[in-house]
Amino acid sequence: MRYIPNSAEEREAMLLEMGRKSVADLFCGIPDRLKLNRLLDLPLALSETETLNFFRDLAERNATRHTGERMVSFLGAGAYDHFIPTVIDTLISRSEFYTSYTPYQPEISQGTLQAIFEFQTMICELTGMEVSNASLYDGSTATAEAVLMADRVTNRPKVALAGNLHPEYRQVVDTYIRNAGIDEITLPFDEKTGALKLDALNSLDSDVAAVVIQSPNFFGGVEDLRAISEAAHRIGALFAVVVTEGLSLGLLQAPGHAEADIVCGEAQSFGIPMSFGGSYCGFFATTEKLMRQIPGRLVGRTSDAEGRAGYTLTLATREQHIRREKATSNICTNQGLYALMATIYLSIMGRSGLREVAELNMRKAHYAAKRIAAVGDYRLRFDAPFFNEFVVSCPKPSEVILSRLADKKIIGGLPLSRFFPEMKNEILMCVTETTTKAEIDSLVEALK
Amino acid sequence: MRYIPNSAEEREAMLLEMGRKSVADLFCGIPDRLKLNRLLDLPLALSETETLNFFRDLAERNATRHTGERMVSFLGAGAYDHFIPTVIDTLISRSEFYTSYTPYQPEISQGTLQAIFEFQTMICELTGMEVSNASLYDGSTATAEAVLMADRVTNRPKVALAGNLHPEYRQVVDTYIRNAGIDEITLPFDEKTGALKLDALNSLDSDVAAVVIQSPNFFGGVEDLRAISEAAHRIGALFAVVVTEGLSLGLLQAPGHAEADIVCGEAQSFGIPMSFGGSYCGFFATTEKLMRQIPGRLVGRTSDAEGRAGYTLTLATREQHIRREKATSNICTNQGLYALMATIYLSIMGRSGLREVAELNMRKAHYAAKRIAAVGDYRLRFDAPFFNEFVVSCPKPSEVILSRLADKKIIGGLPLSRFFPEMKNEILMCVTETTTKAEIDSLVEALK
Amino acid sequence: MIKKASVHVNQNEGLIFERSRPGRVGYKLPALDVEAAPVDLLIDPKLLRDDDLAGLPEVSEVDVVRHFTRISTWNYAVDYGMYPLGSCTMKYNPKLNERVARLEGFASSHPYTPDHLAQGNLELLMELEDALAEITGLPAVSLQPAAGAQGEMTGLMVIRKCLEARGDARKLALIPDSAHGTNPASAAVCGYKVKTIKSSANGAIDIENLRRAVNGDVAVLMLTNPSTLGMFEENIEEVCRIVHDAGGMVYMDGANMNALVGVTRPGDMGVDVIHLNLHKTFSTPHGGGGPGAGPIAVTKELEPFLPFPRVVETDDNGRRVLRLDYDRPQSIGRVRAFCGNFSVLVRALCYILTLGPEGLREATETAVLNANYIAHRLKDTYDIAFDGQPMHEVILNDKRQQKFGVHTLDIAKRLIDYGFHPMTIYFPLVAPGAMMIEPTESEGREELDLFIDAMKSIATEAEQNPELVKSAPHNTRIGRLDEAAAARKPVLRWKHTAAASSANNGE
Amino acid sequence: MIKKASVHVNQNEGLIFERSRPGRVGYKLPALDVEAAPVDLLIDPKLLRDDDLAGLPEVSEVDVVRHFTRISTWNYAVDYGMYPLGSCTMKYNPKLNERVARLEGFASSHPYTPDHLAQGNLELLMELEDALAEITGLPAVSLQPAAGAQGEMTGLMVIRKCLEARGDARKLALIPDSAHGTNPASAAVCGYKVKTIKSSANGAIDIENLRRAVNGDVAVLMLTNPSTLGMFEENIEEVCRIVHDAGGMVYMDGANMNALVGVTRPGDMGVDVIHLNLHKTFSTPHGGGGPGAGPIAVTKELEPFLPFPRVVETDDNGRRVLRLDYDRPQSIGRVRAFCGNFSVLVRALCYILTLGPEGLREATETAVLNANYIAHRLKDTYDIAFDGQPMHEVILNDKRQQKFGVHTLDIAKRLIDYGFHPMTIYFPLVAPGAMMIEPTESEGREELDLFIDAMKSIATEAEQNPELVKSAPHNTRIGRLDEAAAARKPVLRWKHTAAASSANNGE
Ligand SMILES: Cc1ncc(COP(=O)(O)O)c(C=O)c1O
Ligand SMILES: Cc1ncc(COP(=O)(O)O)c(C=O)c1O
Repeated sequence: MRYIPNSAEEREAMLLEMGRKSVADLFCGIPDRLKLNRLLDLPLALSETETLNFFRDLAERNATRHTGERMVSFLGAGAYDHFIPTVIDTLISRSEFYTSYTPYQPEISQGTLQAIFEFQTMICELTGMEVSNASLYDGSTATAEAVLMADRVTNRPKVALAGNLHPEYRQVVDTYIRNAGIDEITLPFDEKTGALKLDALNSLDSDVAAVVIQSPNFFGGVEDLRAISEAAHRIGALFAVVVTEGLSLGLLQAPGHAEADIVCGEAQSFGIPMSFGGSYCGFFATTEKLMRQIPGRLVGRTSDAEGRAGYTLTLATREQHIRREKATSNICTNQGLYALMATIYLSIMGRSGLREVAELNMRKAHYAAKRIAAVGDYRLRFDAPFFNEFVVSCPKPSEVILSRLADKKIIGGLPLSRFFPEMKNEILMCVTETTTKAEIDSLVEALK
Repeated sequence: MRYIPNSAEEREAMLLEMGRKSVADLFCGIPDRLKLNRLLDLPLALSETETLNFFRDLAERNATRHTGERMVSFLGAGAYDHFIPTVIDTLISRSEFYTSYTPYQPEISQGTLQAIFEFQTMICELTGMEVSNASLYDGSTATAEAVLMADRVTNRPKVALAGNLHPEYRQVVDTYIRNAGIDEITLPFDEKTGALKLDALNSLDSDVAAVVIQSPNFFGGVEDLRAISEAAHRIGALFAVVVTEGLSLGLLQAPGHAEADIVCGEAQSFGIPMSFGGSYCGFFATTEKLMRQIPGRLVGRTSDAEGRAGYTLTLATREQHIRREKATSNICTNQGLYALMATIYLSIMGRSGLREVAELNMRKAHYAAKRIAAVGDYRLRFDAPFFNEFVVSCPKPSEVILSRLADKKIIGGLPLSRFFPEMKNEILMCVTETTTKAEIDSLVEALK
Repeated sequence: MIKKASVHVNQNEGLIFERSRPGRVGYKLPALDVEAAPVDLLIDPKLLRDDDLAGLPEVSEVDVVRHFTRISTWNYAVDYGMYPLGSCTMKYNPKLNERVARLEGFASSHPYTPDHLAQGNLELLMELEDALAEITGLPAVSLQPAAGAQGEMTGLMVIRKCLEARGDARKLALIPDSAHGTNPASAAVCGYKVKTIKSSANGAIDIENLRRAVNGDVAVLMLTNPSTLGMFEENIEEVCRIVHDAGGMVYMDGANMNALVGVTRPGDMGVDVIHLNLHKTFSTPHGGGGPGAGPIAVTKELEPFLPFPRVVETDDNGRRVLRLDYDRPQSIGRVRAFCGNFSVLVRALCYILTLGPEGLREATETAVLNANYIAHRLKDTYDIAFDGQPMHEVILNDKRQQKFGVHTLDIAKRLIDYGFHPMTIYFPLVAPGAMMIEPTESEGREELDLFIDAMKSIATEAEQNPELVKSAPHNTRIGRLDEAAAARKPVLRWKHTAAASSANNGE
Repeated sequence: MIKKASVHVNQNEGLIFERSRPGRVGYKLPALDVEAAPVDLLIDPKLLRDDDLAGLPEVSEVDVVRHFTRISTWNYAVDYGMYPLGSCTMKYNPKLNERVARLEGFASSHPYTPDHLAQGNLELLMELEDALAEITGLPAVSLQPAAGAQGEMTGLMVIRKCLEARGDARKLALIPDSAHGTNPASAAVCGYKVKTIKSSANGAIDIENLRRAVNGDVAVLMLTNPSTLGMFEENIEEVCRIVHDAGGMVYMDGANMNALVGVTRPGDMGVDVIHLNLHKTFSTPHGGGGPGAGPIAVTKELEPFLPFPRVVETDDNGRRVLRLDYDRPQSIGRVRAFCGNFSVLVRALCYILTLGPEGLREATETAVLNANYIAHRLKDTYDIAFDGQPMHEVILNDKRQQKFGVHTLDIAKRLIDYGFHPMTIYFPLVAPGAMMIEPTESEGREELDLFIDAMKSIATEAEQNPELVKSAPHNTRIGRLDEAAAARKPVLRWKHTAAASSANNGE
């Protein structure tokens, strides 16, 4: 087996030196009746070429721009098709990054540590917050962690969740808090704008630990963070903002500048491939005041005896390996390498690139929305300001429309009936900088 | 421009510090009338995505197994479709290897130097020779260098070249020696075997500097090295063996063991992609006696003042940067990174793998030859023993057959009429370990 | 005598922010091909950023490549050498896995691609589920959990939901004192009260203790097998019986499955749920902290409670078509968005298909052999923490070295000078001064010998020159860091100050 | 004060052969799917190997990955930092080029693919030829030559063939004493006798010398522009005129084109042939010694003599189809098999399309600016070898440092401790103790400043502590090597001996 250096011959020699007769000896701790005594019923080892071909064939059975049916897609809804600079893959492919462990030994892990410190800084900059952790699994679990943290911080029994929060994020929150004794309140959204109803917020009680909202919301609409923030703070609740489309932060107000207490979400838009939904990279930022309640790892700056600066994991007393059941989270392995991807992306794009790409998204999405709304019986379902996603109401059930588009090699978007049964004619569409005008125009043609 | 760190602003500041008004100042050495004074007439800069798509489109217009018409190919003739272990690309993609220069400063180039030393060793092992250089451009130029070296060593006016040497190699030799005052003799091959006629060798005079032959020869046939060697040495000529299919050395006699004086050729089969003919990697090996006449770079082992072993470029007095017009060759930049690829390949395959893959080639090729020869009016043109290539005589002109095969998504091989006008019905076919039985069988079907 | 390493010149590098210069750019985007509507006409300016992103760097592509290449060289890596972190299974990460995971058809595939246009992905998920079911001997697998800890949480929730369905959710999770910290932490997320049970002298589950602890309140026993001490729970069947008899369930932390794959199966032992760390046992890279994947395998009884969606086979006019099934009324719900850490799952399946049943067994056997070889060769130099037959890892301690004032931490740091990454230290907590060494099957004998030599040499140094060891490492670009200061006055992000910009440039 | 670098632990590693152990394997091939005919029935055993390949290693994939990863860390690289080798143009190698060159449709394409099935490749070649023609101002381009030296040889052969066609091949190649060694060596391959012409005091071509040297025997003048001293040949037009008037031709070594692209064109100067080093000016990687590519661009008159095949456009019923044309009766012939270093050509075109005309000019300007900045900042510390306006590189010498016994070689070696690769030294030969510094456009000001600081600091050290400089480098895994011993008793390959197997393990 090519991944195992020691040959059968060498293994024999080692056993001999150890005074053991056979390798079976070493498994003497396992009762015989538990031994499998047969080979696993799995396919026999493939050659390298066969393995590669096996996966090539599978990959070719997926429709993307360049594989399978070769389709143009207008899907978004928490996973976005953005330009990914080539250098990201080049750099994360350095084995110093991807074949190393969590940086528990700082003297030979400064590469990873410094990169995380940079990630934390960038997340703070983007969100307008003071403290960021080193990543969480994804945007949905980051949201669940936000709720759990709010509960710890405030000790209040309820949490108010936006009705236009990504439905899968909501499902994850449901799962995570089910056994935590927290009650959920769903904040309704306005039928016309798709944005949260501010008056519903004003009727919340002071037993609410947090008001958790998403902006741009699941329908693509930009929420009025400042107004919601005030409403939340008025009742002493934490204000938590979820961001599923990180690129929107290239243009939209930093939630921290609207006094958010927690800003969390998904960093996939920052150079991470869509990969059928994972691996992605959850981020989580908060205030200095709440720093010690943050879930997950933190990297801090310090120095050695000679005064040379260095980075190290810190405030570990929040974590499970020290605090066990009292930890701020059970997370251990996080999404380190993908936080690095986001860090590289944000370095490459930087101050001007992030704005430029955000503008491309917004302008192209608005062009598309305008053109679609001008077609026959199609219209935009909501009229809130939006970034790169919008909901189209179709003259027929969305499945009918989508399958018609599919015939023209277009994946038209997400049928909202999947999550909102009443929206049976509605499609959530996303347009990014990777969508060309020609593609938008052909979508418009196909809709006609 | 993203590859240029200094921004316009910084450039201004630097000019200021230098007391220069503008960058144009620095070009004052160029007479104004020679200045272009317009932009080059080239396409405006593309974005990263556009560039990638441009090349993707081009690449998709080439027929390979996975692109374009998606064709199975039986082409060989100096470029071979072999299995390439994934780790090769992983390792040569380390920027320490590919973004470094020729290792003139050994203290910070030991990685490159040690790898070349390993390459030299492996080439010696494979060829059965004592000294190998660090690579030449490709097999054809290595062959030309062999002729030039033989001329230097023997001071004789003629060189005898096998008539079944790769025709493009022969063309390159023609070009290289055209101005060197060397006369060429073509050694005829046997009409029946395709191998060299030994009696023709026996009639050579002692004004011949070298007998240069290829094995397996261009028709795939294995030559009787020992017999040719004796004939060459009898007249005091050097015996030079060219190898275009390196994998054959996994099974076939090492030319050095048949007293070859020079063994050179192409290392493409050792893990180097076909890439439309380049970059490849020429190799060149000889005896210790002739060491100081070898063209190209050599790496040797030595040590530092504290006795630590290290590697360095050596015997540089043969080379152009020292000896100028008296150098053993004009080569400077060689194929370093591709020599590294070959070194990694030979490490991965190693002793047993090289033999195993060679056997796969030979057995599959023989299976294919047997099956094809059993079809109607097809037959094997030559009856010499062969490795993985053979010549098929078709019942019709090769273009007719090949275009029929092309309709079935098969590139059937090389029409020999291209180089040997008399062989108008002949196709040179190659079968490697990457060709499956099913593919061979479908070729056989398609020939019917 | 340090054989494995030397010192060599190494680039300094500040933070990426310190490379920032106004006007530098690292990207080139396509030109806008639709109308250039002014942004503030598209959206109310009060919803826009007010800070112009001034905190993000302005750097060229060259800056970025140099920056990350340089800092990468400060890391140790599996591709450099042995990385003997116990419990972490730092095995070789095959390059073929990396290539396969990057295939366009996977990497560019949107998670909401309609099922019939994503059959390749679904097929892959199903193949991997089947393989893991066979390996664990437990019939139903969920690939959703993003890492081991999430696997634990998910598995416990599945148990809890099942117990609720039986009519009694119960309150307690029993967890041995030797368990990994994620075990109690995950139990807590699940709403269980944690009750710690003391291990026996050799680190195994103490059957008598267990009997006393088990009662009608106990929902689950979480155990690790081999235990975190690296030894097989000989009484595993009885342990399961005791818990089951009392109406509870057994959760197995599968972090140590590298000792068992192909040799014995948790399902056959009586375990109800196990999580696997694909980033340990199944060779997917640790990535400097993730991502991993922590699939769980469960009994038939527990299957209905697994998170949704599940991949299911359907028949479309005789053609097998896979789809994602969201309609799972008994499910615990969703534990993350979309379908798990798909890119990790691709790699794990690639590993399994590459090794095949024989290779998987060979890996297990070699991993156990390598650990035992180290134990054998070091037992005269260091104390072995627990009696018994080690499996894939062995725990030494610093008892003999303490008398020279040298502790586990010092030995670990000194290993760095010898060219090794240290072993896991001070875990498990039940083994004072633990040095937990897991070589995995990826080490050849010569690397093991170098490690053994290094450990022996350090033991000698501890005796003859303890200061050398206590002040290690000496050959790294920075020495031991003041971690207390880091926690006391946390600096968790960069801010532009004069001080910051000159730091870490080696000045 | 060394700011740019520190020392850090670094892995030792022997030769791959020393890792070899019987029975280790690093590959897995598909099973034989045809009959397993015994090899010695397929072929006469006397034609088979008799040594069982015993000299090749037996190693696992892990061994191979560790081995090459470790030794890679002993190299300096452009991705680490400034690599100021004069004449080598060590610019940044864009990662996009690397990706594009690996696209399956290029990488897996056989050179004998019928033209109509390889239109993508042919299109690419034609686009690149067109771009290089525009850049050089010379209408016809051959992409065949594998590197600069082969470009020289090819270009000279083209000239010779043309002169022969004119009826007079002539005998002499005039080459300035400042020329790169490949120039005379290539002329020699071409059958020309080399006549060296002495440069003027500032390193330019001495017009009077030239006039005297030029006569009816002179086939070609080979010059480099900017000269190897980094300065533009101000009299280039006159030089060309003198040579042309005498019936000769002018060959320009284009190694220094990074100073000119987009600013001035050799074709406009009167040059007949130029080669370009794509691995210099056009950003393709040097690869630790190659591969490169050395296309030549020539005048209309010379076009018929270019090597075959040539890419030509044909019309297939109104559809543009490209094909390779082998029927070139006046051609010098073939200079290598197949179509050039195609994978390098892909990268070069990618670079040109990425930069566009403005980017190319910006690169040139910045390269020249950076070199001048260095010259300006170091001129008070080191002697500048020649008067005049430097372009993309500047040559210093060790005149001032010699009085402390410190020489160019010492300064170069000491730069290594400062975290830099040395500059080119002792070239060109006309500049005694030359230190030739070419920063390229890829360096930002802060890296230039670090370099300048390092050079100044070394100058101070040379004065105050010359021994430190003369014994440098101190921070590398090995010190200066005994190169004389290497040449005296050459060891050019590994042989299995007891001595060999323990060496280079740091012992
Ligand atoms: C025994 C044990 N259990 C659980 C875990 C947690 O797994 P993960 O880090 O994947 O969440 C670990 C990993 O560190 C472990 O070693
Ligand atoms: C001035 C000059 N001419 C010619 C060459 C030779 O080019 P190559 O190494 O590509 O053969 C070089 C490169 O070293 C050079 O610097």
